Amino acid sequence: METAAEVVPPRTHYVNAKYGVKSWLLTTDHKRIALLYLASVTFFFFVGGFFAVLIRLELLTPQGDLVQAETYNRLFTMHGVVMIFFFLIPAIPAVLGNFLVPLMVGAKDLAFPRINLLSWYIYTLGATFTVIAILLGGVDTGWTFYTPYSSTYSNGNVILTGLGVFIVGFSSILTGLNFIVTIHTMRAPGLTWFRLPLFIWSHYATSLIMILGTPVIAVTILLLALERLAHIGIFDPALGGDPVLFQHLFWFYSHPAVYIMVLPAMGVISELVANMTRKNIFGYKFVAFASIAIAVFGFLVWGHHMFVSTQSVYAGMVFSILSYAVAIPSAVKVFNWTATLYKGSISYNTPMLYAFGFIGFFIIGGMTGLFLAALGVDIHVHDTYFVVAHFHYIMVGGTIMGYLGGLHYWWPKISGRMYPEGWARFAALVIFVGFNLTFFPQFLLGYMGMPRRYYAYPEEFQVLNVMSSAGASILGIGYLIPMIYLIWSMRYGPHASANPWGAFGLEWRTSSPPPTQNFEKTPVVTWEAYEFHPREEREALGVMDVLDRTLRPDLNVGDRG
Amino acid sequence: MATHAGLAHHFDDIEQQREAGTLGMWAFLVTEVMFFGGLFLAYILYRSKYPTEFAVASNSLNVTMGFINTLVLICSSLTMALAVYFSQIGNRRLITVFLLLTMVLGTTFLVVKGFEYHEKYVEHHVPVRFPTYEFKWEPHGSDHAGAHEASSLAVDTGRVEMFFWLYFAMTGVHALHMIIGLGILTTLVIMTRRGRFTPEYHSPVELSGLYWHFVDIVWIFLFPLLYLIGAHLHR
Amino acid sequence: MQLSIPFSPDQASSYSGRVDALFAFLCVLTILFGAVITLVIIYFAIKYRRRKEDEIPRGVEGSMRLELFWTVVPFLIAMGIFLWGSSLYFTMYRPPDEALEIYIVAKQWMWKFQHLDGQREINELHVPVGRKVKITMTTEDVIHSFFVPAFRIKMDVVPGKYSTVWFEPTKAGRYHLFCAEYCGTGHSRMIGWIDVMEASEYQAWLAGGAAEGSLASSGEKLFQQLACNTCHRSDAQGRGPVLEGLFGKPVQLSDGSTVIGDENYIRESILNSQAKIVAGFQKPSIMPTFQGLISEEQVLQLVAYIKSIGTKQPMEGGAAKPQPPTTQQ
Amino acid sequence: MREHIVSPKVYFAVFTALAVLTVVTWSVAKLDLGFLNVVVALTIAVIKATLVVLYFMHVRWSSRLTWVFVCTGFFWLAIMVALTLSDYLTRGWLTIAP
Repeated sequence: METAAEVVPPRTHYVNAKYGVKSWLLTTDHKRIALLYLASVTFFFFVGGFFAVLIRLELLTPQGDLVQAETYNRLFTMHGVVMIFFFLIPAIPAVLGNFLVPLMVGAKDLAFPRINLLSWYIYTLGATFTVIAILLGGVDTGWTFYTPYSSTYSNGNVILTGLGVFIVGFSSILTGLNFIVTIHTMRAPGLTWFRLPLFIWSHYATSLIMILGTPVIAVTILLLALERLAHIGIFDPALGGDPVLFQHLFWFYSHPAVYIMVLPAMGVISELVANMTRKNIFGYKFVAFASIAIAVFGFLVWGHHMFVSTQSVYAGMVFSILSYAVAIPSAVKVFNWTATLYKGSISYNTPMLYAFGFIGFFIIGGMTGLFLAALGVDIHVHDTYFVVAHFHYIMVGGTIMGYLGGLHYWWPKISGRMYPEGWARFAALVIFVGFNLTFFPQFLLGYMGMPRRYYAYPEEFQVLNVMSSAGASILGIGYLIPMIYLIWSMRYGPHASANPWGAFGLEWRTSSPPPTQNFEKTPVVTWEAYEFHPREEREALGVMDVLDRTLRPDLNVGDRG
Repeated sequence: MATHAGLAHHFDDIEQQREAGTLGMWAFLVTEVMFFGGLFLAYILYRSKYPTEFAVASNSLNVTMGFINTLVLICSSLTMALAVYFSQIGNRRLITVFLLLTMVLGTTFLVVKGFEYHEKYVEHHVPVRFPTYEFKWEPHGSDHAGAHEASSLAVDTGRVEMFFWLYFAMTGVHALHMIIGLGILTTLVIMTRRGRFTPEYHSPVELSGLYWHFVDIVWIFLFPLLYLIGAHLHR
Repeated sequence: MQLSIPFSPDQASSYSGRVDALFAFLCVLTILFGAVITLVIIYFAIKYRRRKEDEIPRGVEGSMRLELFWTVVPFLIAMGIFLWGSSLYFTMYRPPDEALEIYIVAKQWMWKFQHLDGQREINELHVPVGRKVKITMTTEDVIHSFFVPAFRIKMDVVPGKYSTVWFEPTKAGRYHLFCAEYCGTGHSRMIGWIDVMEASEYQAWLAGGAAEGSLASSGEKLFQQLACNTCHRSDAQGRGPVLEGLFGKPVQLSDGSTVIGDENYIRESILNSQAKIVAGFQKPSIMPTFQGLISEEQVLQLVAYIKSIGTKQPMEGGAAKPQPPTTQQ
Repeated sequence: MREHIVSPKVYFAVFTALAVLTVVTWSVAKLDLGFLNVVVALTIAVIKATLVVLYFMHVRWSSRLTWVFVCTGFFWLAIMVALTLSDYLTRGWLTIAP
């Protein structure tokens, strides 16, 4: 990877434009807010990871020797709550999305910069409540908060945690709202919808889910908290209430929330695959519409979490068939990414390694989703480790791979420095191996019948559990390495040029790191998305300037003052 | 278009800013629809499951107060619309007048609602289980208008309590929105007094208007659902 | 600690094999699909690896035919899986007509079984091999889930209602019963056993057990203790509907609708007499509600009793006669 | 697009319609129309809400995008209600639990 080796004169960019704590905490610059989010979600990733470590240690032996059952229940609950609401949901949209959406659409900022800052403060407030709940002993309901356990029987800090989730939901709503308005109203001249990067399409789809789904979980959690406070409520069988209604309301959000987590990762992968092969995505429009289709269909399938919940058999069938419908656009994406490789110029840089990993994990995660949507099979594997393995393949194997891939890919843009490529490839490999060793055995465990959320388990499950725990220790180390070298590179990494990858896209047409205003002057877009041409075609088309600017970083340092 | 004091740095012109604001507000209102939607869903479900109890409980509400409140809210929507109108034509004095009128009407609504809540509290119709206060449903207890005398024995108390639970949840969340609305209106009055709004730039008034009308719409549905359906029974 | 890695749980019910068949099909599909994509990716990644740092490949147009191909074919396969899965689901959740009936009351953190003959068991259920067993379940507290991996069945047990599940054991043995829905501190201790016995052994076990009469006879005793029989008389002269011949038949209600007189209806009527009033009877019902007064197990006994008289004919007429309104207590 | 200024006359007309409809729904509620009571009450509510959305909230003069957003909100609400009811209304068909 070539880097600007010559001494670079100091230049004003968003990081050094202002100094001091206040300049960060009161900033309305989307790039700085992205970094605030980066710090927050990283913190919560390691908090959630810490719980995961304890869970895996506990499961080494069948009897449960390390902690009490009560403690274990709190561990997996807090692991779920922290990872889902405070890491996975905000991870890609609030960090990479926040940083890149304005850059990619050629805007100076998001439509509502102060609301953007507010969303981070709301996140922090929600996080504070949750951290207080953790410090007071946590909560033991499972992240699903099923009634009547959560409303009546649990003795954990349900209300406090619920409040945290309720509040953080609004930060998600505000982020989504900001993206939607920005993408609609602030695209640069010439940047039509079908010239948008697929990252933007997937973020648009994600934002739709955020504004349509999140309010429902908010009101559900509110009803739950009120029910706990009043000692009576609408999910209480004593009043003729139906606990299953809670599950409907909960999953109406929480299933689409899975797509909040994975759609942005798909957007990242589309960027990586296109730019690391230097080709337009095969079937651009299909991939773009697949994102929207996933967002829409994602709202129609929540009942597949409730096949054994005493839900009506007929509703079960409706939800099952719709679940298969949502599988199709996901499959279409995988096919198109694969086809994009054909006759490409495929780089083996770290981001691309993550993209390969993502596709592999996503195939397994997605295909096992077909198992779970098949009514007869779901009866057996529902609420077992099979489900646990399935959603970790999507969440960890999908979202986190996409997140790390994207973080590496845009790291030069974010920090202005290159990360150490050797270490990065090594870490990607460690994560790949550790991940499979952790979660693949869990498919077998689930099929064998080990229910999830078990503190102690029959002895025949031990071998697979030990394998899983061993894998988790490798995975844990795999996650620590990037954190160390990325922090290291912020100070010691070689300076990055404006476009170290030879990538397409507006964000690579401004300096690294970008100036506070993003672009020296508002870009005018005259090209299609990922419009790579070989040199001779470029000459014939007379588009030399545009593409050579993207591909010849040495020509692109003019704006360095 | 000339640059305006209200134009934020990241927009190209005031038109783009206005468009973004309107779209943002509508997106927010969509989330509000879904927020109330969860409550409406629960209500529809239980209402259809337990029609008798819900009708009986519903008939113990004070329909007159609900009716007055509906008119009050519709009036406040009118005054809000007029405030927006005067912000469009730039009449600063009348903006203030109509915003204040809207606030007065909004407060009236809340006061009437307060009386209703108090009545329910006295009758022990607040659905909680506290050592000091418990929900009670007396066969002949609260009989303003004698609404449910004949039928009160026939019902399951739990389901009546369910109605009141939903009643308080729905009207409570609605009232909370009203209170937030009053806060927003106060800010608008101050901004108007400071001469922030001109015919070119008055988005805050317009967007707050959208919010206020939305809260009105929620009540337009709450009134028949909570007070009216089933009013023909047991009369 | 066993050192072999297990791959498949026991197949011990008539249903297990059918689930495993679909599961195996899905595994094959996953492997095929995964292998094809992976091999294609590896092939492309090697063949089209970047050779020069600044090379740019010639663009490739998308292909409508390919897109249609890989939209339609997966869709058809998915529909096939859907139909297959649904047929299994229906088999599972349509209870058989003739079955050995067992009742479960779950609570934190144990399974309480009641046999019709009166045997009660905790965390251990004895059933004969080769007979269909239908389980009717409820819970005293939170949601639990009845899960027997060897039978490939699972059903949530939800407070406030009866849910049912059935199975037909095909192999004698001892199989795990798990609670699969998280239910609190002792969730992982809520494990039991299903003992599937040969018919003769089962008979012996039955003969050894029954201490306190059948479930229905306990229910009958309770029926008298609670003075139900003063109103629900078999001669249609009581103030309540005749219960003989009720079970499984349609019941005409006062609001014009009909319900089937099943377990859930009987349970609801006992606990909340106002819920569904039989046509021709006084509204409000004069029957007290038993919500909170009797336990789920007692309700079960009453249900079993009413069920046991369900095949009897009422003494007179056949249908319950409405009573003139009587004074309230 | 320039914003459309609605004349106060329109506002007063809409207000009158809303007030009249409120009185109508209140009076009709006392008559016994069987299941029609619900239908009438909700129809009037929908008409009132539509009037507010179209005139007070200016949607009648708004861009297509605004229309799409308004419709999306109610459409998604319909999805939530319809699919949840698809469970509750079909539970009796094959009883595994009420």
